[in-house]
Amino acid sequence: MSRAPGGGKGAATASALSVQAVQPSEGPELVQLLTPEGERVEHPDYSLDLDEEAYRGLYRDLVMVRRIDTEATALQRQGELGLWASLLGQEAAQVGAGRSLTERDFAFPTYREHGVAYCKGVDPVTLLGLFRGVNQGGWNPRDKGFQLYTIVIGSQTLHATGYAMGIQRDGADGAAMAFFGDGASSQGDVNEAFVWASVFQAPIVFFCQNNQWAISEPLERQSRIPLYQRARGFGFPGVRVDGNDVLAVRAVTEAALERAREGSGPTLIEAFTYRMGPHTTSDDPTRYRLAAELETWKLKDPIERMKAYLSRSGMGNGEFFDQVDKAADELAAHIRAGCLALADPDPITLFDHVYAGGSSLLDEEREQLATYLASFEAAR
Amino acid sequence: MSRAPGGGKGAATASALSVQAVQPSEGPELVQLLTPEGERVEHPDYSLDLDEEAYRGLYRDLVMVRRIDTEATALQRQGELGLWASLLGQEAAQVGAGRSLTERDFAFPTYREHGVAYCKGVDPVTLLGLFRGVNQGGWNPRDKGFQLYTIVIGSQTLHATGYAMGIQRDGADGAAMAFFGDGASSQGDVNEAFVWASVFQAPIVFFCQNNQWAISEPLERQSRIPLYQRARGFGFPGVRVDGNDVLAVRAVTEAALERAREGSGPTLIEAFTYRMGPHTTSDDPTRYRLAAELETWKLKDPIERMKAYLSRSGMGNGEFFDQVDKAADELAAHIRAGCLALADPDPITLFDHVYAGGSSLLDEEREQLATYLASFEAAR
Amino acid sequence: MATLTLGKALNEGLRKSLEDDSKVIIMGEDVGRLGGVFRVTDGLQKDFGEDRVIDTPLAESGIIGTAVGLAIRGFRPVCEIQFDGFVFPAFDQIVSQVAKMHYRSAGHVKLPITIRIPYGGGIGAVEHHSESPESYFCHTPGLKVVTCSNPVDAYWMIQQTVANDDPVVFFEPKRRYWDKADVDTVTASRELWDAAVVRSGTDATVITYGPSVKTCLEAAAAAETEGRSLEVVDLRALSPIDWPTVIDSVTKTQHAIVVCEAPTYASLSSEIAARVSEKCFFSLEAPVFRVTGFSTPYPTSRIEEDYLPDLDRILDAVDRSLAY
Amino acid sequence: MATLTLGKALNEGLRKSLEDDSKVIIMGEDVGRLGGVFRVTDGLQKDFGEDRVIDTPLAESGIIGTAVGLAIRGFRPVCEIQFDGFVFPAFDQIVSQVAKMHYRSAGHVKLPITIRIPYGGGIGAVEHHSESPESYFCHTPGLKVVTCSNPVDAYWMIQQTVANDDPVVFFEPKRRYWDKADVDTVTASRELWDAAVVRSGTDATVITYGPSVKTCLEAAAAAETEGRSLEVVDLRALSPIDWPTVIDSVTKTQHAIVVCEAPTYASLSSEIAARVSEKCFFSLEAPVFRVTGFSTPYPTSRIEEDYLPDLDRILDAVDRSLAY
Ligand SMILES: Cc1ncc(C[n+]2csc(CCOP(=O)(O)OP(=O)(O)O)c2C)c(N)n1
Ligand SMILES: Cc1ncc(C[n+]2csc(CCOP(=O)(O)OP(=O)(O)O)c2C)c(N)n1
Ligand SMILES: [Mg+2]
Ligand SMILES: [Mg+2]
Repeated sequence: MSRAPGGGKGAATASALSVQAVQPSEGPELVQLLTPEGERVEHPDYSLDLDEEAYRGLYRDLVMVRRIDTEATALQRQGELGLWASLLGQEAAQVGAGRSLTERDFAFPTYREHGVAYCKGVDPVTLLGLFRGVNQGGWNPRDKGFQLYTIVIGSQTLHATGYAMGIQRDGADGAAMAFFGDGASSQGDVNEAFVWASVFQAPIVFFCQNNQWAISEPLERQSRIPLYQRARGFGFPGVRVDGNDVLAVRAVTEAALERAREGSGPTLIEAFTYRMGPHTTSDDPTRYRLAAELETWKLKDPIERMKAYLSRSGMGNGEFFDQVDKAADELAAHIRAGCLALADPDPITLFDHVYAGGSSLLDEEREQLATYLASFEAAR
Repeated sequence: MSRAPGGGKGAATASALSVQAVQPSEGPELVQLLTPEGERVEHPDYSLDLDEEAYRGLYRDLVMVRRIDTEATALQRQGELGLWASLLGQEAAQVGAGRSLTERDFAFPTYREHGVAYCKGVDPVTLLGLFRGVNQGGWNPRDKGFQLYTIVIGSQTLHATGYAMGIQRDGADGAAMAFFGDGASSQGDVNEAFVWASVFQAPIVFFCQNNQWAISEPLERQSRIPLYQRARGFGFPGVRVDGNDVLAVRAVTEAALERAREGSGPTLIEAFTYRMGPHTTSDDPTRYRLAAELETWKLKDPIERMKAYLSRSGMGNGEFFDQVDKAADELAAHIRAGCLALADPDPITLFDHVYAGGSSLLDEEREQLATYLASFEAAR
Repeated sequence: MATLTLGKALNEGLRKSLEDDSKVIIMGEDVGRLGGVFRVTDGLQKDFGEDRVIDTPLAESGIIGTAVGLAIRGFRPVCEIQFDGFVFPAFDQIVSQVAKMHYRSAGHVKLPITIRIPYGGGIGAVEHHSESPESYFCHTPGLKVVTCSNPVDAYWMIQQTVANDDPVVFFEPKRRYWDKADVDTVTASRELWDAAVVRSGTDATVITYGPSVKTCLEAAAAAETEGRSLEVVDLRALSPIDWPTVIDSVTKTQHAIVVCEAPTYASLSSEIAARVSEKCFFSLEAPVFRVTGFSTPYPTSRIEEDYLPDLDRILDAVDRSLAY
Repeated sequence: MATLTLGKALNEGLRKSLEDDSKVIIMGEDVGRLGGVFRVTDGLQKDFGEDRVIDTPLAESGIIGTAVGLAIRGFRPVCEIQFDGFVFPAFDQIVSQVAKMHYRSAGHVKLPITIRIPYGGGIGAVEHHSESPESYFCHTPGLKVVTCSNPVDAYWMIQQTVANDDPVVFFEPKRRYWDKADVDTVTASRELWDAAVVRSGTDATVITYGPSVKTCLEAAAAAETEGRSLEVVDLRALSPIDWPTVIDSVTKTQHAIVVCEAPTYASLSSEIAARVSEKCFFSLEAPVFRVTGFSTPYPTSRIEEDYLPDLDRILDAVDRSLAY
């Protein structure tokens, strides 16, 4: 019942247990179709062939999405929003993914997917309700194929997986897409979603925007190896794409969605990008990261490279760019006006929609609050 | 704000997103040092060189551990235990792992690690307390370097990881070892433990006994690929060892422990084995698996192959085997007598040890129950 | 009319739900081939296929989280949590997602999810297999919580729950799975949200639910031999509670005893005591007494009978109440 | 004596704990470099190093689960949960492991773990950032639960908690982080488990804790101008509660109102109402009234003021109690 007597020692050759210690933020495996300088390049595995209008459309999307973000940030500073989670720098990742989704597909966002929301047809004004504090997200997810923002890190990846299992059971054509961040990759739920998706070969694409930071924590606090490699531990492919290259993101995401719809199961896409702004308007990134890092990433700006590409290739000229800017100005005006018009809800509505079928307990409390509020009215 | 107009399609070459669809229960990657026929074989990466006494010791351990199991099963059938979770078939995995652990190391078991408990010096009688229902595991984990049985699937893997982080912080030499099953690999906690262990390079060995079943669910419900491969998604090595080969298990586990103690981080070991019995004495495996499967695995019995090895190599003879059987008989008698002597606790002790520092609430309730119980005494 | 055990009544009820609505699916650990560790889903995978009766990977958060997605897609998932003590890995999904989705979405997203949980002690089990976690769910706005105490309710309540558009946690009194009764499978006896006066009486009201109902009925029978007339209310719905039935009874008897297995502190039994104390302030002749599990983790099985409310402890509380 | 905000008092208290005992470690999301989203751990990593103030991966179950292991190894982990609504992924580890380990091990394994949770509303935040989940933990045997309401208590209670050998959930009233007071850093004012009568009065007792204490004190001041004398009890310890202090007060005033932000149903406020109703059965002139959050998920920030107990709702309850 105690330790075995004598005995030698087990031994392994050095190689058997060694793992390549890869820096999680580097590696040549990055899929790119457009260099930071706006030069179109080929990739052995992925290609994208769009018509001119579509390329221009992507540029337009990027600009519009950034404008939504800028305007919302301004509105927050002016006290019109309680909070804003900026997507600055992640426009290409979101537009590339968002434009890959079709009406058959259903996206499950975090709190930062304003660009995907835009692509899915959610009016940015509706989006602001949550950040202004007048609702928790005012759109109908089923109408838009776009679930409400999920704030609890990682939860939505399981919802997306379940939805994908539903598509399978309906014998339908389509796929689910789960958005999440680098930080989220550590959550149990995300890994359970990987297990489920793999076991059921569910039609789902896991789209991880690795923006290098989870609030103040760098990627090294979540993983020692590139995140896309997580997938291979669960038996499905992972791919890392340049998240600031809208063309590459679109090519990779469309391929993964197609694969999912065909019944070949999940894919993990790691869109390698950078959170240019603070985590949210409440955050102060100067406490934890160097300005130099930001400068490096400015050189990889997703909009600039697309603009350079359009200019070089002759698909876009000054007039076009001006048109887009003008459209963005109009969108900004729309957002501002719409935001200011978002009225505070009537207090008594706080009881609405707790249950689909109502509840005697709530009826009683609603009654109490109504009487109480009325007593003030009466006192006036 | 709606779908981009026109546009072509992203495409990936077939190879880019394909993953080798490996049957989770097969593969040539199995580390083996002893064939089912008891023939000693070489492995390029792992070797084991013990003295004769140690080989005999391992055989003895296997026999003793099986006898613990047989006796406990019998005691359960006779109503002396409420439940028993049999390890039948998993003796080599547990003895191989258990004998690799030194006093510096700390093991975190599930409810089935009776063999590891034995190696760690826990009296089997103490072990029975939980299954008899007189306590929840009567030993002192710190004395034994062996944590109490953990029933909630997967939880202990995080405890082990935290313990390993503690070893690091103490600057001590030693490692933690987390035991878990194939089913447990799906739990969020287990995957979070992988994240933590990898990020902190904690000195831990994850020892997964893949016994092919999680109650009635075959491995295919948990994974599409061999479980040891899960590790590579988290950036540390995984290895699959023949779990019915005590020598291979010991070699692999010692190597992994050594690696951990040296500061090279975690290893996942998948001990490929088979649960020969029911999940627990409450289970009826005939409802979900074929008898033929069991027959196949009987041919790989961990004790028989070790016996054959000792016989062939001349390290063991009839006399030795008889001695071992006699020792096992003695152990069985000890267990039986000890079990029957395990008295029911005094009801009032149900309030003991809820808190280290006591609680006014409990004092009140204890008082109430004492008075109440005394009223029956008085009434007699 | 059929004679069924409580477990079999659940099984038949689930079968009916699967037949009635093709969107109903069952998911959980070992619910398929094995038919569940308590056989509540026995035979259902065989008859409705692997797509509708799904053996899931071993992770409770995954079970509930994917059920949310399936519900968004239009399914009505019935999730089994194998034992009470294993619901906690799913707690986040239940509390922050299942309970809040309808509210968050201003009614756009309904989650008609049933979460079945065998609960309570008395079966001689090891740790985590005998708990009564209902209060956690009752305290969570957005959830509804029900429990059955007999085969008739089991048969009907499970169907009513599955057909309900809100997420409902359905607690099954595991030590009563083997209790038998005649079940009218044609007409439901009452609405899901109604409490039942399962025994009429005049001296005191015993308010209880789930596995304790039987114990309370036995206590009432014993009390009768001592000339005491106890009224027993089986709550059935734990959130929301059918207060009128409870309050009417206590107003009549002027004495109330709450009986359940869960620890007292900050629990559903606290709520019942608080509410009855408030609503029956002028009629109560004695404080509301609670006979519950103690404020300890569920103890080892060899002393669980001392932990669980039993006949004697209930009668003792009745005595104290009437003597107050 | 130093003038400190509540947040800074916690920070200083934690610093003291780290200094006093080398086994104390702090762990959580963003607690290191950033110093926590509320800066409660500001500067601690800089001074005590990355091994003692640990930025963890983003997973709450992992934080608590590894803390259990560290505690088994002899450490005293202080875990931060970033916001109330994010404690649920760790619920299983807390309820089934942290709370039960000492019991399971018959006292062999102590887990001196502190779980810090900023809680409550009123800061205009988005979903999951304003909840009051204390009842879940109070209902869990094996845990102790405390909360501070002012800088003095913050400074002392956090140190007493960290030094305590049992696992304690320490709730921090986040909207009071910026409240200031003079803190005597030499002598602790009272024991961790004692309630405090923070205002003496004769007409009714207001029982409250955490963020609501300030509101209740304001209500008491307002009541005074109307000639009503309210006694305010700050519970501080939520599990177990210092009942003698509560009951003495109610016995004296004969009226009790419980105030907190959490929903009423099956909660700590239910327990207080139930217990006070029982123990003060003959002295109470009116039922115990509860002024709490409603039975809905925490609403959007633009109407949170209508959800939270405020001065008027408290005074209204006092009126109803006195008029009963
Ligand atoms: C379960 C949970 N824990 C903590 C938080 C607080 N929190 C909000 S965002 C965030 C970091 C998320 O990082 P990442 O996943 O990389 O996404 P990103 O914000 O970078 O888009 C944290 C810790 C949360 N929302 N949910
Ligand atoms: C969280 C949790 N869920 C469910 C269970 C019930 N349960 C006990 S053992 C078991 C199967 C475990 O399978 P595996 O991990 O392969 O270990 P094995 O029993 O085969 O040793 C299940 C589902 C549990 N103990 N804990
Ligand atoms: Mg990030
Ligand atoms: Mg197994």
